[in-house]
Amino acid sequence: MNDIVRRDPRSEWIARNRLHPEHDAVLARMGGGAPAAQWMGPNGVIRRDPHAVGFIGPNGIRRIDRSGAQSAGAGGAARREAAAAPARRRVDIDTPAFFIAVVADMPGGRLSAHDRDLLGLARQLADAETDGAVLLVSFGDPRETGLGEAGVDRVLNFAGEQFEGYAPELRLTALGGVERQHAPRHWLFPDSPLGGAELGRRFAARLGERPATQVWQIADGRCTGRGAAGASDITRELPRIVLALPECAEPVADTVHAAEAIAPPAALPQALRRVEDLGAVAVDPAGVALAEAEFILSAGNGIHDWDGFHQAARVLGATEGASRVAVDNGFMPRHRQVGATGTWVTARVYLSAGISGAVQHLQGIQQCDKVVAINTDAGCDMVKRADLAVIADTGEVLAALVELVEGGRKEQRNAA
Amino acid sequence: MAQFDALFQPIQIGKLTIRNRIVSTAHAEVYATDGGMTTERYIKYYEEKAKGGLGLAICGGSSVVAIDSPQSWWSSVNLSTDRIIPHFQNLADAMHKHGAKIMIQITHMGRRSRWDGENWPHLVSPSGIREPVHRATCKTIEPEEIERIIGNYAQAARRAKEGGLDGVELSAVHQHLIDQFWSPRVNHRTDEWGGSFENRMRFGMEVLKAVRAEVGRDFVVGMRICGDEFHPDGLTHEDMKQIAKYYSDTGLLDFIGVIGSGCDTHNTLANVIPNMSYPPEPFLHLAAGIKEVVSVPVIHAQNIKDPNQAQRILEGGYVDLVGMTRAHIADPHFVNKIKLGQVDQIRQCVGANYCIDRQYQGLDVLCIQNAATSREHQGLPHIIEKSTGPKRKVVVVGGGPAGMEAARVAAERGHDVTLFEKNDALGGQISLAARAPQRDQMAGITRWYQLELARLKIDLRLGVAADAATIMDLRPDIVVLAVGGHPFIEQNPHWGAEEGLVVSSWDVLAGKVAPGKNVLVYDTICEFSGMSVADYLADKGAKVEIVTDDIKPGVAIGGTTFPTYYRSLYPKEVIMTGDLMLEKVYREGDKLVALLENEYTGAKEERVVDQIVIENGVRPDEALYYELKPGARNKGQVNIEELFAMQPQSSLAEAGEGYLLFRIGDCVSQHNTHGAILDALRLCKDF
Amino acid sequence: MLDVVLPILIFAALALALAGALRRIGLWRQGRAAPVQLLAGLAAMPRRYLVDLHHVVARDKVFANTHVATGGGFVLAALLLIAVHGFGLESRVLAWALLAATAVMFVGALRVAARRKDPPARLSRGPWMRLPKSLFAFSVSVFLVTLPAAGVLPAGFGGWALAAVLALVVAWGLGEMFFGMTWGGPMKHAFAGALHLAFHRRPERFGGGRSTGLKPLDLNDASAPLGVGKPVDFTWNQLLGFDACVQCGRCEAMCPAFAAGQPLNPKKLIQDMVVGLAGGTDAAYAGSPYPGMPVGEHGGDVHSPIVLREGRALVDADTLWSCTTCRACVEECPMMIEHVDAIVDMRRHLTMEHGNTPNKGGEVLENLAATDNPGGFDPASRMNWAADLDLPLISARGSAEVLLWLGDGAFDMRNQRTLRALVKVLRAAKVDFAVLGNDELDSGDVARRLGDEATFQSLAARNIATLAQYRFEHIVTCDPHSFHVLKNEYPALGGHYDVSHHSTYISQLMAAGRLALGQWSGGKVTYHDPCYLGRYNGEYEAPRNALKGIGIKVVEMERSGFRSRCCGGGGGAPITDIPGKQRIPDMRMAEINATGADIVAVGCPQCTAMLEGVVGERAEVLDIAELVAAQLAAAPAQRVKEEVTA
Amino acid sequence: MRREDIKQVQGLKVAALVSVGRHPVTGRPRRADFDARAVEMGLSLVAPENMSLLHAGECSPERESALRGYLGMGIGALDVLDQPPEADIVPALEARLREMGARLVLCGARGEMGEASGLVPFLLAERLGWSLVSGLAQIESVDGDSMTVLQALPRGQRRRLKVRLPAVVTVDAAAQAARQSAYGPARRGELRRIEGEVTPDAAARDWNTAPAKKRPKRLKIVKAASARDRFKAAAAKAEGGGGQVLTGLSPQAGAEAILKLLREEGVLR
Repeated sequence: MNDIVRRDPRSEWIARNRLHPEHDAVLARMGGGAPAAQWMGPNGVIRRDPHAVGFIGPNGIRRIDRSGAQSAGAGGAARREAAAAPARRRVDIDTPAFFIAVVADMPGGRLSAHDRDLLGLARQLADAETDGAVLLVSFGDPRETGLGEAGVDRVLNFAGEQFEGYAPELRLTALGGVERQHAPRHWLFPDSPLGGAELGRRFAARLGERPATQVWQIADGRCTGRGAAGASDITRELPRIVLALPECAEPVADTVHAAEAIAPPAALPQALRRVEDLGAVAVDPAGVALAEAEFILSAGNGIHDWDGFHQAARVLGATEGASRVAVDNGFMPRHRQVGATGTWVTARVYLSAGISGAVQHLQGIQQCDKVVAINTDAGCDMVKRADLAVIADTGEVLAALVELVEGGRKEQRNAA
Repeated sequence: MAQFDALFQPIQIGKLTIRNRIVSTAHAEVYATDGGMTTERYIKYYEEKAKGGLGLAICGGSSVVAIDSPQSWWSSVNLSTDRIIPHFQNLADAMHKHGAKIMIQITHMGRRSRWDGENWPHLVSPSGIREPVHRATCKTIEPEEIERIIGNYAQAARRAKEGGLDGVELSAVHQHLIDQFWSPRVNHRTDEWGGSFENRMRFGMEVLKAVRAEVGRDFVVGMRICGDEFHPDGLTHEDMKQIAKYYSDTGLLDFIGVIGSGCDTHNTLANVIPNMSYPPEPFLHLAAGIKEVVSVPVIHAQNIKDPNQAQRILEGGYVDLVGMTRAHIADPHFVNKIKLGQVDQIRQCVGANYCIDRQYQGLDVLCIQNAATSREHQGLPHIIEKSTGPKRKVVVVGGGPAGMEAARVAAERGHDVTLFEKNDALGGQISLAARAPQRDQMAGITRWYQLELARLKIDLRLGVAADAATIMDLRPDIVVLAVGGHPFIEQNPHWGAEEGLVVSSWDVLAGKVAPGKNVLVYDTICEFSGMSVADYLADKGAKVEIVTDDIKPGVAIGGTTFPTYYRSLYPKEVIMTGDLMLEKVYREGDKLVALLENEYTGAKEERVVDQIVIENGVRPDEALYYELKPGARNKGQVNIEELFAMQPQSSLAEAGEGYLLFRIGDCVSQHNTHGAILDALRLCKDF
Repeated sequence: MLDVVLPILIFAALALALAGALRRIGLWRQGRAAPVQLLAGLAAMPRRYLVDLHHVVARDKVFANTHVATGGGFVLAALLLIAVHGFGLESRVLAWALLAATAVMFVGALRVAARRKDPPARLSRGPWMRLPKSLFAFSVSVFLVTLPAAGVLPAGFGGWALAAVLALVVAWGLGEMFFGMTWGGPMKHAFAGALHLAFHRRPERFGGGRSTGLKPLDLNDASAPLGVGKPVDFTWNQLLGFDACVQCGRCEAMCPAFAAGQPLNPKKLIQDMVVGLAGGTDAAYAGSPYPGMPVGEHGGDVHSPIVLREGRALVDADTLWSCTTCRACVEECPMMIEHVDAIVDMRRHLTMEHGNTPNKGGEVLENLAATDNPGGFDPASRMNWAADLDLPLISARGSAEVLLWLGDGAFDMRNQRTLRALVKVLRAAKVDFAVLGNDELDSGDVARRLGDEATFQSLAARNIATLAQYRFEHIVTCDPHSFHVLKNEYPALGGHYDVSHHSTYISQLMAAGRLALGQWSGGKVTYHDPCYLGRYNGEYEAPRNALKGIGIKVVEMERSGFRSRCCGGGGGAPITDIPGKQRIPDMRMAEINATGADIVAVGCPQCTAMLEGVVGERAEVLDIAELVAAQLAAAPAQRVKEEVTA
Repeated sequence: MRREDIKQVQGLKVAALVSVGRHPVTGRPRRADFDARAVEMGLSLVAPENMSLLHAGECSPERESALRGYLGMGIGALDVLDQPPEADIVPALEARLREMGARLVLCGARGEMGEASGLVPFLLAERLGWSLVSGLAQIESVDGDSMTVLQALPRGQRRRLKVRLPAVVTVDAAAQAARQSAYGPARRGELRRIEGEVTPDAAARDWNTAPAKKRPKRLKIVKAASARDRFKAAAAKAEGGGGQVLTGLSPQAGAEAILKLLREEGVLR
């Protein structure tokens, strides 16, 4: 780079003198500072650039001073801060008086919505007295970055392969260790088929504590849970172990916590392993209900090769979905329609192929964790919504995906 | 379980049983004539919904109880006189005959009106604070007036009851008088009618008590409230929960209707009738929040248009009844079509808000896509009967709204229909409109036609630009031309359309021309297309200024739609400039220069840009018409007396060889979507 | 020589026939006891044969005459033969009469032979193919041996060689006709058939009567079998009835399931029951098989299960579940065999003992037990459809002239249109009617057809108890299934009502001038007879009269009236859903379309559902009530509200 | 899968714990759905003779007909441990199971009446010291001292487990639906009443039980304090914001990026 500064003193002079007839034109030419909003054109007609009116003021807000007394230079250093989210209140608990333990499901290493509700509940219990702390107990490889925002003061993670998959007995032993070391005031488990329901009941049976199950409300030291297969509400004293339903409380929203890691108990007794996990079994994705499918490949107007689409769904093991247009045009059956006017979906990954993203459609995929878009139009709403968007021909990308996956599988087979 | 079982669960409101959960909620129809009476048009409009299976209609949005709340601006119903009673009897009979229930919204609008008409009243409000949307000034109401108006409410309710209606809904929403008292934003009183919660509630409570005392326990009395005013100094959701509970706990109320958002600024008003830019049921959470705290049934409307959506909402237990008001304007047979298993045949509201935007201009409520709505009294049918006359060969040219409707209606009549469209897809200008950001729902109009035309098995020829020979090959009995037109950018030769200096909004929206980086949009029409093309360009990253010679860009767009354009355009820093005429465009290097002249001063100024887009309306394409005209038995003439009277064209009945020729929609002269569809329906319903 | 040989032959044949008869009777008596009036039955038998049976046979005029000639000739010839040649009564008159009888029989045999030359598919072959020859043998040989007795030829004519030949031929004839009658052979039908008529399980059917209600099981008798699991579980007269089958295949020709290619052929089923009663396999069966199932793989005996859970026995469960209980076979059977009773008896065993009702069967039965309707709907929502009609509840009034029985169609959106139309008609005629509302339960029809007698009786008992609380003159319903059950099956459980199908009631209202009706100006209309209205209850005229009343001239289908073809919706068939080559409603719609009708008028929710389920071009399906309601002269707007609060 | 296809396991003694259910629409007593599925799963392993049914609770006539629903599945007898409604049934069940010598106990995941907490199988397994697995879809094979099972995971997924016997397993809606209950066997089957020790359930004495309050699923949580933000949160359409947009890539490169995400999320199997 040439760091010798070139100067044009005349222009600088004109630029300083806003009464000079060429003032704006020079400013426009110079390009530096604020662009000129108006100047005299070559034919003697005023030229205006209305986009150039005003400048960013010291508060990060656009400011117009038609007197010209203030201009961009003054606020040049100002940053746009208005857009920043309101800061959460930081809460640190240095020496916890007691713990409320939450054993989260953490599917894929991240907090589920259910987990967050539970942490919200734990927060209520912990904050009821001074210096109560929320202790998150998790297993396996953690990938969650927002534990502090979710209301966690301390994290106790049992890492290691042995805790992955289905290892209830080992996890139970681990929880026993935590119980001995920290003796939490309450243990909260998500009453969910992802694991909390089973682990919580096992743990309660192990400790000999009568837990409250299917709990959806805790207030004034009492809790209410569903009984009789959802037909009744049972209200009782809050026990030590609680298995709570989704939406038992609102997730933490106003504060941020330390989420400080603490070491797991050093030595755990040997667990008796009577159950062995032999791994996942392939299921037919077409047999999985759209509303509960984990992985959806959804087709829209941008799909022209329907055989290719179906093949991609097959190869990827994804459940098929569709936009309204694809359904109306007769390419997909009505029960495959995703959106507010079709089925609301909750997939962990929603791969939309050639869907521009009508507002109803976007509404219906609100609860999906990761949205991937393949579309030729980078400006469409689906791309704006997506966590990952590939701007390319939908059919070609799907074909390439199929090739990659099948190629990979072949390699695996050859290697085996 | 049946797919839509939640919709068809009857519900008890007070002593009244409603046959299903679908309600047409109160809206201003602008049909009450003869000083606010529910006359023929009004009744037929509602009767069609009852025939169509609707459970409950609450008619008469903002129907007034007193003469100092003007009725004439929106032709709303006037309950301030006993003269209304026999009219109500007619209305009630028409609804009850088909098993539907009918109630009316009654209100005093306080400051939310205009004073410069009718009786030139001095508008009243709790603290005399001006209302922005209607630019209305008002006086501070006196206790004597309060007492008088409470009495007016009670008398109005009595008239509704004597007229055989099933109930009344007190409007405490949209900043009418009751909620003017509620809201600390406009109630600054220090007497017993303001200040504390109880005091602010007092007026509404006294009205409720007086009404209940007048009509007794068996007549339904409900109240419509908002869920959150969305004003910093207004009532919040928590406030509204408290208010709802307060009134519900009296046991005097039979139901509560909840609408999200306040209404006394242009921007909040747009929330009340959310157009196509909003997500489905955007304010359901507010209604559900109210339902949590009250013990009476809760009704909620706002962007609920689809049976699946309605089923999901009701099944989820968020509210007890769903308002599907615009859905019924688009298709009053909505409910029956669900029952008949014809969900795909429902003409679904797309949220264009043509209806409500007309209402805010004091015009009668019409539907952008259903020309029969509110023309029932003139004999325009919602269900097209099969013809008992001869089966004809009908050729329709042009697959825009006029052509699609013509083909649909002719096919429903049982004729043999061929439809030519030169593009590869149906829709015409609707397809262009749907390309703009937030306007994609417009395509729903076309989608319905697509499904209908497929169901009716018409002979659809896409990608075929029909000429006289192709048409004649089919030996048609009737030829309907609906070929539309082209963008009128050649009007001023100095614009340089021929030299390619300017492009049309169609070119841009259709994607024929890539968006420039710095674009000037010149819009003489000031409706959707100009704003849409500006929004489209800005969305693609262009720096855009939209200039008009009219007062301001988008000035002809209605009250619930321009705010959503503004919400989209301002963040993209689109500049809106009024009062400048585009004189001339010329090239300067690789730039284009637009020479603009101020309408009022003649002062000239220029813009240096790299693309100039012109929106100057549509010029009809007439070539094919003039080619076919000489051979036509009727010489292409439409008998406008018959047409306007919704009568059959007498040329249809006249014997003779050869074909009849008609043209409709923009290929005659520029109308809009509704105009095109109306042309087609009124002409073709008698084929 | 013949005078010696003939009596020996005759009496030997008679003796053998008698022995055979005793054996056969023994086989039948393996079945369970049945309340039968033996002597009265025997006394009534000739009339049943000559009148009732002939009435059915006479639907085929040509064959009826053939049968009169052959059968009548034979019976006369046989009696005279015994007299003339057996006892040697020397009477020219008798001999001439015998000659005449054999001649008549010969003429009949010629016709039989002609029919057997290229027999239609429905006729069984095998031994039946030799029957004309046997008839010839008998008639010709007896004719010849009688010539001397008649004095036409001298005695001893032709010498011993001819006599020997004649004797052999006579033996053949006698063997087939006498011996075969009881030991099994085509002529078995004469013997078993005659006794079947005498001891028929539904004697009400004779003399123009009608008996179609299923007979209840006695569930209080813990020792009684629940339906029929083995052939011995049939009553003895049912077993006898199976033996009466002539394998004419008229049932097969009428059976909708057979035509649709489902694995059912009523004729084969009856023959399988015969195999079951006598023991053996079906290898000898020489008629059309169950579609898609080869012959020869099934067999059994009287004490073995008819249907096995695994493997093959006498019949497969699918065969039994293919039946729509449309009674077309029963209606058509010249021997008046009760196929449907047998099928339901066997289904009862499958459902109540095996718990094996196919497809949705289990679910439907469970729903009926838990919610009193087959769809599992909330019983409190039965009246939801009529929320805007303010129907009077009989519980609020105690009595009404007409009790409107809604049926489970009240839960079905399509049928709700029919019900609304019916209500409109009743109101227009100012009929004093009321409904049970949510107190109405499913009639039990489908449970009973699916073999769940326990659920049926539970529903029936509770309905009867409810009905007993109120006073009404008639029950009117638009559901022929409910109609049948209420009218014909509740009496056995103590419920006796005057029940009308709505078409009957509407036609009565029309006749009484209580309806102001416009005249039909729409398209061509045909009418589809519901099985449970037509064949089960003999109501063919009222629906047609109702249509005539609004100016509709019904274009009849080829199969209509008592020969109407089932829509496929009866007997729980849509629930058990046994696959075939095509769907029964599609076949029926093809017949409807063949008339060129724009509209098919129906009178049954099942038929409506089945016919509307046909994909592709089809006539519009409208219930009679809908057609009539549409012609009601516009009534002045009535204020419904007052009626409610009253 | 047809039940005939499964090989019967010789010599295995199976017990199923059954309870009186409640029809979700009418509330009438019935065989409980999950329990009936558990029985069905048992019948896929052993002949009805080797299957024991065990119920702990009251045996009123109404409840009896519901319990007979299990007998209608073709099992000759059902043992009823007579226990009053306020009893803790676990000790009685534990004692009975020890007596019976069953190696596999099948339970519905939870009952349809009372607390229905689904704890009983866990308490039994803990007290007996047996293996426990929940949410079984199918038992694939039993081999000596262990069995291979498919466990149902959310979203229709399945996992294969090897479980040491003796074991207590729970069964829910993922398992094969129960066969039809037939009237004859239900009527003939024997309900054997067994008197046993009664342990009162003291903890449950202070509970309040009420009909379930309807709880609509959460819509959106709009926390924003400012009116403008509440407005925006309601009216704005869903947008993620901050997603990665890949332009100008080859289809292969695009596919690779997608594949990477699919692998990270673990949805590709």
